[in-house]
Amino acid sequence: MTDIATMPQPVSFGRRIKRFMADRPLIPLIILLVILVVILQILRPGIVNERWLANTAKFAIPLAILAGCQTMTMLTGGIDLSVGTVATMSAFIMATQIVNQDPAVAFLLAMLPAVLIGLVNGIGVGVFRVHPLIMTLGTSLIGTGFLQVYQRTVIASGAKIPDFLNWLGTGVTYGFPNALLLFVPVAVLIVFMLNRTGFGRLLYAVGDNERAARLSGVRYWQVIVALYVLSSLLAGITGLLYIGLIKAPSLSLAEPLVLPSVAAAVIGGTSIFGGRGGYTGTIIGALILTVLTTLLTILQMPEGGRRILFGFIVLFVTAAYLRIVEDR
Amino acid sequence: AGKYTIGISNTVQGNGWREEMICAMKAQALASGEVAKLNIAHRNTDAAGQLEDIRNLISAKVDAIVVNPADPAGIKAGLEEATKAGIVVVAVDQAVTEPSAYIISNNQEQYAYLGAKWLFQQMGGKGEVFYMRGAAGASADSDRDKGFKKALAEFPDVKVAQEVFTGWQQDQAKQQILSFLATGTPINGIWTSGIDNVIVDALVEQQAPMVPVVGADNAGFVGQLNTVKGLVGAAVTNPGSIGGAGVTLALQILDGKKPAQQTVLVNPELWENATDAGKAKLKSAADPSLSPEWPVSISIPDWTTYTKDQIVACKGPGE
Amino acid sequence: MSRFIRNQGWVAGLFALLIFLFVTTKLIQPGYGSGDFGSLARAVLPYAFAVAAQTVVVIAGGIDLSVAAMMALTSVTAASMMNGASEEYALFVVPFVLVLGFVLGALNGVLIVVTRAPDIVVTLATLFVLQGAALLVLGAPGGAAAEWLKASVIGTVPIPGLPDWADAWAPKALVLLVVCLCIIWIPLRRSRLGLSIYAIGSNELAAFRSGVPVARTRIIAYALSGLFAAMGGLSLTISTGIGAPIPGPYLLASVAAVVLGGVALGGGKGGLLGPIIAVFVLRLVRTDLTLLAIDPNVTAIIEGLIMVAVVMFGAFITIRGRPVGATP
Amino acid sequence: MLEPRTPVLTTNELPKSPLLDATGVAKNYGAVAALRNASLSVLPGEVHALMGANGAGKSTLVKILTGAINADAGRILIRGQLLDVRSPAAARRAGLLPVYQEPSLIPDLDVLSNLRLTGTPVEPFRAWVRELGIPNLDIRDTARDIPLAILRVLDLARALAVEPDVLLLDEMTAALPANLAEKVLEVVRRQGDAGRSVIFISHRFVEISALCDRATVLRDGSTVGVVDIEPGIEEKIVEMMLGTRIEKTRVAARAANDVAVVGGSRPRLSVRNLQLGTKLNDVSFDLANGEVVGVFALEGQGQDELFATLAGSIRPTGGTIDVDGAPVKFSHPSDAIQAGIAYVPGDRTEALAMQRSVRENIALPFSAGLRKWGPIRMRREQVVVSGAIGRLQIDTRAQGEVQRLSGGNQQKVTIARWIAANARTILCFDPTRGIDVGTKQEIYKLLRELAGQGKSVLFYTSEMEEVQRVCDRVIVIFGGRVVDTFPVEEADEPALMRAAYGLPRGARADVGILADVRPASDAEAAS
Ligand SMILES: Nc1ncnc2c1ncn2[C@@H]1O[C@H](COP(=O)(O)OP(=O)(O)OP(=O)(O)O)[C@@H](O)[C@H]1O
Ligand SMILES: Nc1ncnc2c1ncn2[C@@H]1O[C@H](COP(=O)(O)OP(=O)(O)OP(=O)(O)O)[C@@H](O)[C@H]1O
Ligand SMILES: [Mg+2]
Ligand SMILES: [Mg+2]
Repeated sequence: MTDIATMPQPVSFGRRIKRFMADRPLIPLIILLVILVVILQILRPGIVNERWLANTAKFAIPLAILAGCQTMTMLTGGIDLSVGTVATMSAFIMATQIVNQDPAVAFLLAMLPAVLIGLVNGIGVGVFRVHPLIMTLGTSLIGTGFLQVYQRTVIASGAKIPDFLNWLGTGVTYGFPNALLLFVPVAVLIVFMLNRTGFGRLLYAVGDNERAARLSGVRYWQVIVALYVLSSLLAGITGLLYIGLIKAPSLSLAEPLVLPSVAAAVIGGTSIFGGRGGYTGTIIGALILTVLTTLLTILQMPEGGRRILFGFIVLFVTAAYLRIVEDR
Repeated sequence: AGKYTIGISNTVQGNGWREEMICAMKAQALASGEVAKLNIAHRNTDAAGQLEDIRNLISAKVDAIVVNPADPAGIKAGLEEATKAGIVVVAVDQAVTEPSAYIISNNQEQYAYLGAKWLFQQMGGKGEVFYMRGAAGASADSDRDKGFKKALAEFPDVKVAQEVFTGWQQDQAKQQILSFLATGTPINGIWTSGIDNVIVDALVEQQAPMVPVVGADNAGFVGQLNTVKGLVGAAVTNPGSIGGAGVTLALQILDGKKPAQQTVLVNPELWENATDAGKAKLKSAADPSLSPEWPVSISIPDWTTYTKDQIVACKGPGE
Repeated sequence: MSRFIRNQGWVAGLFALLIFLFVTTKLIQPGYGSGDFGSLARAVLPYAFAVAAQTVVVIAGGIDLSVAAMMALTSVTAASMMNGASEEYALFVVPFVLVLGFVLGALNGVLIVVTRAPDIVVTLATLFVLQGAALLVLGAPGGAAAEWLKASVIGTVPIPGLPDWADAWAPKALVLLVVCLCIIWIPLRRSRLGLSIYAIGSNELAAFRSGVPVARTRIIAYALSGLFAAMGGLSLTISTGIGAPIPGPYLLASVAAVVLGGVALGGGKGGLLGPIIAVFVLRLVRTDLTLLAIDPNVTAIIEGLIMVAVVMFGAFITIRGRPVGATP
Repeated sequence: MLEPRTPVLTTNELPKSPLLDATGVAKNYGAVAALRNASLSVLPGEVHALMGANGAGKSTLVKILTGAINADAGRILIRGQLLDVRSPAAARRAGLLPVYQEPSLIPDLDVLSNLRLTGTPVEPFRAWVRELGIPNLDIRDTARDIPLAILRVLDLARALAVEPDVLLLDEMTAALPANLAEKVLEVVRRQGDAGRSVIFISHRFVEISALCDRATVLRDGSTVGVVDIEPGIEEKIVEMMLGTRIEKTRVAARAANDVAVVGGSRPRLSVRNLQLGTKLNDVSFDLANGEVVGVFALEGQGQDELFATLAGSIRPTGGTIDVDGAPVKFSHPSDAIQAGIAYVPGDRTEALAMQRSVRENIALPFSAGLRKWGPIRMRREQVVVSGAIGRLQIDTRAQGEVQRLSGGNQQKVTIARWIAANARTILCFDPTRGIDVGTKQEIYKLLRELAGQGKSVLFYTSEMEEVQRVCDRVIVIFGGRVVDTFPVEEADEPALMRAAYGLPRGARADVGILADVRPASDAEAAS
């Protein structure tokens, strides 16, 4: 019918670069990250060293995994606000149960609430069609409540951070943080899952057009339940990693990571309306946020000024990225 | 067994210090034998939310309200209404501007002054200090800032190398200290607003040179002061058990034993590990069985009567 | 009739729930009277404005993460301007702060339109910017409010022709709330602008093709959100007599009430009445929990459960009551 | 009804200066050139056809003329004045009113609010709606709850109500059943008589011949010619559109005994007394293996519900469905798919994940079941998907996201999915909606081929001649029941129409303008 021909037209160098970047949205994102690192190095010469890189990675990793939960749920048009509570719960339970339980038992006990919350989220969203934001907000309130009740029963027994988690969270081997041992497989798995598995395809399809997916034979609730359980499990594992890093079990341990995890996914190019995005961008997004936090920590200015600057940089990075990637 | 209903209002949830405060209130209410029921409003909110809680407590017709104010001035109206309704009002931890309220408070300004002064003396009166504050915009934080600045003014050769707000969050504090260490800026001391054990952890992990650290009497930090090699530091007491003292004060007033003045200040102590006397004190204070976030000073002499088991059990009357 | 049920059924159901809660309250505490109702109205005030702010943008298909920060900024601005100033000066402060909110809200809209970044990122960025600005205005809680302003929410309004006992149930705070919301909302709802706000939320492309000036409408929606948030900020200053630079728990509460109130996150549907009733429901639940002297840790669980249960129930009846052949 | 129209205007005469004159219009989307060099000149009082294959750029041109998108190049004059349409609002002010290919009412607003939003006067709108054959519209109904066909008509009425100088209709009739399409044509034609101009896009030659004065033909984004509509011009237009002559394919229905041979004696699908609330009453019919059964009905007679029920989308309230002789109960479309029954909905936005690629859309059913959640065999998928793309000749220049395909190509993707999945039974609901002549032939051929392989097809269409082109049998639905069944030889249009109006055999039905011109210009059949 119509011949399949593209237009052989002279294209300016600038447009070619732009198109190149638009096809590989990761590159502009990495460039933005590098710019931030360069600014940091200019402000504090010598800061960018091996040790700094390792520290940055240590903090970026838990954020990146939680942002992975957001990426996956956002692909389906959802969001998972319970990740902070789930991570905190598994961390707290691990630290308190390890005192007089076998490590394996403690681990299972720590992951139990994660599975339960994930299941409840999945059923609420997938079967009862509750908006994910409300559903996960609700379960995170409930989870926090349970955690506080639980906390009272274990005050007497104290808490301990298992050596393995300590090693995983803070250790560095040949300049590489040990946390990479956990993160690299997780990241590879998520990326592979999103791009090369049926389940990944369904996340995109369901988020883009649920009715179309349904007419193609997809059972929405199955996908959603599996998704939220997976998200919760990842959050639970992140909690264990995080307690190894912070080494202080508190009842609000991972809560401060929730908003940044959403931000990392969005900065990385995932649409909150579903159907569009990926995990590699999210990882860079998490790195950008972590570097930005460092940048602001070392700036000598009033706290108010720091926050204002943080806001503007986040806005600028996202807007610049969109400008580069959009082919309009 | 008791005859009074006591209402409690607190606006920070999930933080070890505040949890201990609530447990102290419950334990004291139980130990006193005078309280029939506690009515606790304990959540994360602001002054307006606390006003709501106080008014709800008034509706619930409690006999006394013990409140840890979100802000000294912001809940004045609510406290006034409570007094008008014949309810005894006691503010703990921080002062309030409502004149009819009784106050039993940790002296936040003195808290910061004491620790900072000791720190600057340890530093030999000169050098750079890393100043890790609490939550920007919180009134307790700004009170402590006054104390810190007062000490700073006494040591003209001490400079603030960097000032950060931890938001009283462990993870933020840790990321901040690591970032700061990575800059390689030399420092001679660290003052923290009670987020302390993660700081020592960071110094140890990074094998950074140990500098004097001042923190609070949290179980974790006290333990570190006793065990971490090369760590010189001091814990300034900031007992969460002040909550129990507040309940005691409220009961005294209900029983008609009014105190001489409206305000009772509990002055902080400083436990350091630079001297042998100090070391002994720290040893006896240490309590590894407590959650690292809990202050070890779980009781206040003359003000609280519960046992350790009671506060750890964290049960109020009727539970 | 069936159309009424379809369009207003949810709001009517919420209202029934509210009445049920009032009855429950009276049963729990037989002494619950007009004074306590006045307390409820005052507690509702800041939440209701926050929710109104959120509702406008959600209907327009966006979300505003900066409402709480906007409230903090406007609150500290008002408090610090009135600090030590004369009573009359407040007459100038109030409109000034309202205009400030309107302008800053419009700025949110402009940034969204210009950067083409998703609403959630832009308002997340402005959340930090406004928070920072609030800290620059007041480093710690402080400031003051004019006495006449404080008096404007205390007590009741004598309504001519009504007996005193009935007047007692018309607390000033409630009247103020109703007047402020109605002055803006009712004319808006009837205007072409109001329709345009619904239109861009419902289907932006179709709205554009129908000749709606999409960018301008979006900016106005955010400006209105800023205006409502400023009212919320003022109400904070008025009720506490100070300004606090740390944002209160109004962001998540506003989103939750919006959803409970039957406004679809995604836009185009719902009204203001539902979310406002939802705020009353949520506040009254808190009152009841306090009156019942429930363990505070359990209250978190109960609040979470109620939130999830109500929305689940709503979703459930919509699934059941869907006409044959309609969209799944 | 109306007399067949004799063209009053021809290119040679040019009695007046053009009302609308666009030249050199170009538009690129990244590497895709949607329009290269389009021109269009419309005289006052003229009904002007805009023709071209799927993806030729018709819709893009309409969008540019009405300010919905900005052109990269080109000049637009209206009444000789240079016009800079930067927004749909500006175009409205200039008297240009479009009805786009996709419905433009705001889904969550009721009809009245939609009118107020666009400043459309209500009374004229109501009058037009009645005129267009919808007597009992409730303007407080929310647009979302209104069926697609009616929405299209409302879109048109809304445009007519403001009395535009130039009305641009982009495939206005594609989604309409015969009775509504009929009314639209009447109204449009009177529009022309009243001195207003209409730009009319359609892939149906019958409509073009019945209605239009002249036609501008687009190919690959460029205008390749302007012709007067006169008897016998269709073949020339087709040649201009496609660049080649298309192969003659009169797809013949096979004899009934053939069907029996391929299909065996047991029907593939057997529906008995199917009941769905008030929408379906007692529907019974069989679909054999290797058979194409047509479904013919006017708007809203229950055909949508019938298809949705067979597809497992809605649960019937009564009756039985047997597949290969065994009773089935579908509670979800996946049950139907499991039984080998695939559904191609009429509304493509219901079938496609618009932001995903053509490939992912086609391969979607492969991942649906729980067992298929694992790794995807990419190479196998590639082969299957490109086979289906080739089979349907999908223009995949903009294959990154389906939403960037032209309407017709999107439609093809919805069918390609089930060709790739090799479904045994396909329920096609108006599959040629918005598809150009050339591709239509391909689809007819495809359906016949499928039947030849022993697959069965249930085929709803709003175009009567398609029935004769592809079906073995036709069932006619009226008021939620099957009122008649015709073997294809007897399914001539008067008979179908009569049955569709619920009239007994032999009575005379109102078949209007199309039936009148039909014998003269059975373009697609002839080409
Ligand atoms: N937003 C877009 N991005 C990329 N390409 C586009 C976009 N919109 C249209 N196109 C491309 O422009 C070309 C022309 O599309 P257009 O919709 O104008 O075709 P059409 O002639 O209306 O076809 P049909 O008859 O199928 O409706 C197609 O190849 C289409 O893929
Ligand atoms: N992942 C895939 N990629 C490409 N094509 C596929 C894929 N999965 C299935 N198909 C195609 O879809 C059609 C049906 O395949 P499918 O494996 O679902 O058949 P099946 O009857 O379920 O077989 P089995 O019982 O062996 O699983 C086949 O034509 C096959 O080529
Ligand atoms: Mg088109
Ligand atoms: Mg199979």
